[in-house]
Amino acid sequence: MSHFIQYLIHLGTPRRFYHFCGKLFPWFMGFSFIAMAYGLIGGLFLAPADYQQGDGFRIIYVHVPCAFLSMFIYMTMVIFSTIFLIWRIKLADLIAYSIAPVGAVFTLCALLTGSIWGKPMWGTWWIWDARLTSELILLFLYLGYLGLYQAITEKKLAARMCAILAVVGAIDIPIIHYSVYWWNTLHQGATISQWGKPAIDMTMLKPLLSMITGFALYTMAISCIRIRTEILQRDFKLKWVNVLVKKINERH
Amino acid sequence: MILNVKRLACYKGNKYLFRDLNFSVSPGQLLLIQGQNGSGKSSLLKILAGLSVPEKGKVYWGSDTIWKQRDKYCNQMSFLGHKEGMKRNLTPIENIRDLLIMAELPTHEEKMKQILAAVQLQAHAHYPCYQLSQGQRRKVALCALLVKQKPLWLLDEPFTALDKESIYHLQQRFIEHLRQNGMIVIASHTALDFIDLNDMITIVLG
Amino acid sequence: MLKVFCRCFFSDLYVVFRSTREWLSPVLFFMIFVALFGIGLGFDGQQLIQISPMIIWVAFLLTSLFTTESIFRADLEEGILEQLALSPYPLWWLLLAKSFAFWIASSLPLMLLMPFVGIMMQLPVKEIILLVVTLFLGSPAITMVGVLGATLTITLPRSGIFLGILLLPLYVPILILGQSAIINLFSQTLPLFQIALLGAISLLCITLIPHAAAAALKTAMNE
Amino acid sequence: MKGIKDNMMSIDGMGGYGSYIIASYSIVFLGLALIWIRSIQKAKRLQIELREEK
Repeated sequence: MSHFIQYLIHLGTPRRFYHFCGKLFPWFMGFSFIAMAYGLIGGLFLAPADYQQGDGFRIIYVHVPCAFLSMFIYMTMVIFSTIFLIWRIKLADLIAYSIAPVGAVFTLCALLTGSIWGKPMWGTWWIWDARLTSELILLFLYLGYLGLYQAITEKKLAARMCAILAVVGAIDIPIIHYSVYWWNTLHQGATISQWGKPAIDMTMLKPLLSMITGFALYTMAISCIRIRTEILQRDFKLKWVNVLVKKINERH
Repeated sequence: MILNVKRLACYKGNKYLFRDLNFSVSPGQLLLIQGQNGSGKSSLLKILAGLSVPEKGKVYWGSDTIWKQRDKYCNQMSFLGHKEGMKRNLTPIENIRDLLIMAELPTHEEKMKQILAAVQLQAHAHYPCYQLSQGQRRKVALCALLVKQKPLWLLDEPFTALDKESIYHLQQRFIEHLRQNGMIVIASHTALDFIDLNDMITIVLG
Repeated sequence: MLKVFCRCFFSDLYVVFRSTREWLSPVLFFMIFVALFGIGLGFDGQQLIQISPMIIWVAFLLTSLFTTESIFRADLEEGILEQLALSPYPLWWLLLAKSFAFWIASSLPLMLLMPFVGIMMQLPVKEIILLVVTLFLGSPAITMVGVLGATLTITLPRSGIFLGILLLPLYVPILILGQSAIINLFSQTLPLFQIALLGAISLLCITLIPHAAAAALKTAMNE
Repeated sequence: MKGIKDNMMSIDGMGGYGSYIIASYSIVFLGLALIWIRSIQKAKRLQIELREEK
């Protein structure tokens, strides 16, 4: 354990983390393609049609990974923001900021696919149920975070303000989710969100898990690029960046 | 108590405003920070007040840094920035009272009036501050500073918008404060022409 | 400790109530907003009863959104915030006092208006009482959330509509709970659960947000 | 093998859900591509900037 922590501290400088991300990137990308390819084939062709929803359920293979990752990325942001607020590690803030746009795109995709799925299933594009509402609010939180970060010109200040916002938002999301949920169950009884719960078949589940893994790996690969760009941008004036650029120039 | 600054550096807008700044102010001394606009006078003063954190370096008050003993330090220091810290809708008396209570000090109405009278503001004591001119508001803020009587004064451009007579009067007050073993740090781009002091340190930034 | 709280509180109240425009314009905005809906839907009394609690809640939220921007604007320009930050007292305590004063100045007049607004919107007495109770319990949270939003955007010159994006997610749970409380009353059950939850959220906001706002404000001073 | 073929057949018709499935899949993969392009663009632009600077 202590070795692991030491290794983390060792990675904590932007320069080391830059190279670390560079090494990891191809692995993430490769495995994500494999997982996504299996997920696609498995989801679209191998899995049988659902007994209730027919082929409509196949939207699950893109919707659920998006929804899962939108939440997962936000949680990651919150964890890194907390680390930044407590220990003032600049790298943590940098990571949180780099992955935020990815999370926003996933949230938007989850909302769109959710409503496309909802049309044939519920007969309407949109209902104000717990999951849709909290997903929409999550999108607003992402937009607020990114907007605030870009609006504040003093970057050190922006980092701290946005970290506070992210943490407050993390408290907000479960409250919204449960207040809508309780409202619905109290008001009209649980009607909407209860269908399709029976144990899912393995041929259906495996592609789904594979898809989620693929999307997660893809996110990590993209994050590697974004984090590297952001590190270079922030360390623009530092010596190690000069050396790096010189090396690349010589190679060309 | 001595205000001691070690290897201070301030980084703003992609460049260092100052680096490796060392000085100390002991009781009875006045420190004048000079420099052009944008040379970091205000930033330095804000760091000394504990409002902002420097890129590098430490500020000591006595044996400990000001960040470690923030409450104690705030209790012995008054800061007057570019902005007066006066609420426009309150009267000078109310404003000064607010500042006194916030600094854990007793409020004597009489004493406040006396000090206001000394700068010819007794007639305005009970009218809202938005009726006052810029210079008059500045005077009220300086009055609050005088009433508070903290050992260390940090003043950012205290003479802006003041007339010649008030500047003279203010500088007499400074000398008085220094005689009582007070410390003053002033950031100003003009020289202090009325003061003739042996114990004056000048730092020129930029 | 208490003395400085009171001083901070009362001097903020003086500031607001001395300029009529400052406290009256949100009240007028609220009235106009509600009246417009009333006029638009006035011919259908039943429909008005159904949705008027929602209109009042939304009007309340929009009014507080518009006043939010001004919470610290004057204090920042006048340099009061610097003096607050340099007080030996903890900043969150002073901010709590300021928020309390702001709540009195911005939310209380609206709540006092509620009986009249309720009659205008043809609400039965029971619902008006419930509306006032839920607003009373929810508005501290709304104010505190606004305080946080105002401190986060304090360095932005014009935060206006952007503040809306920041605050909307934080307003949503309060709106939902207030709304569901009233819908519950329509179906003849007393919404104790929602009321308790609203109170809990307000308490949570009152205890946590001053600390977050103080941290944000200190960082903003740094600049 | 026959089972797979049956499923393929149903995808062809997609039981009336074809347009929904195509729409959602294309939106998501468009989204993925978009993040990819934006990130690469940003990285490239910075690289050019760095090279010109130094």
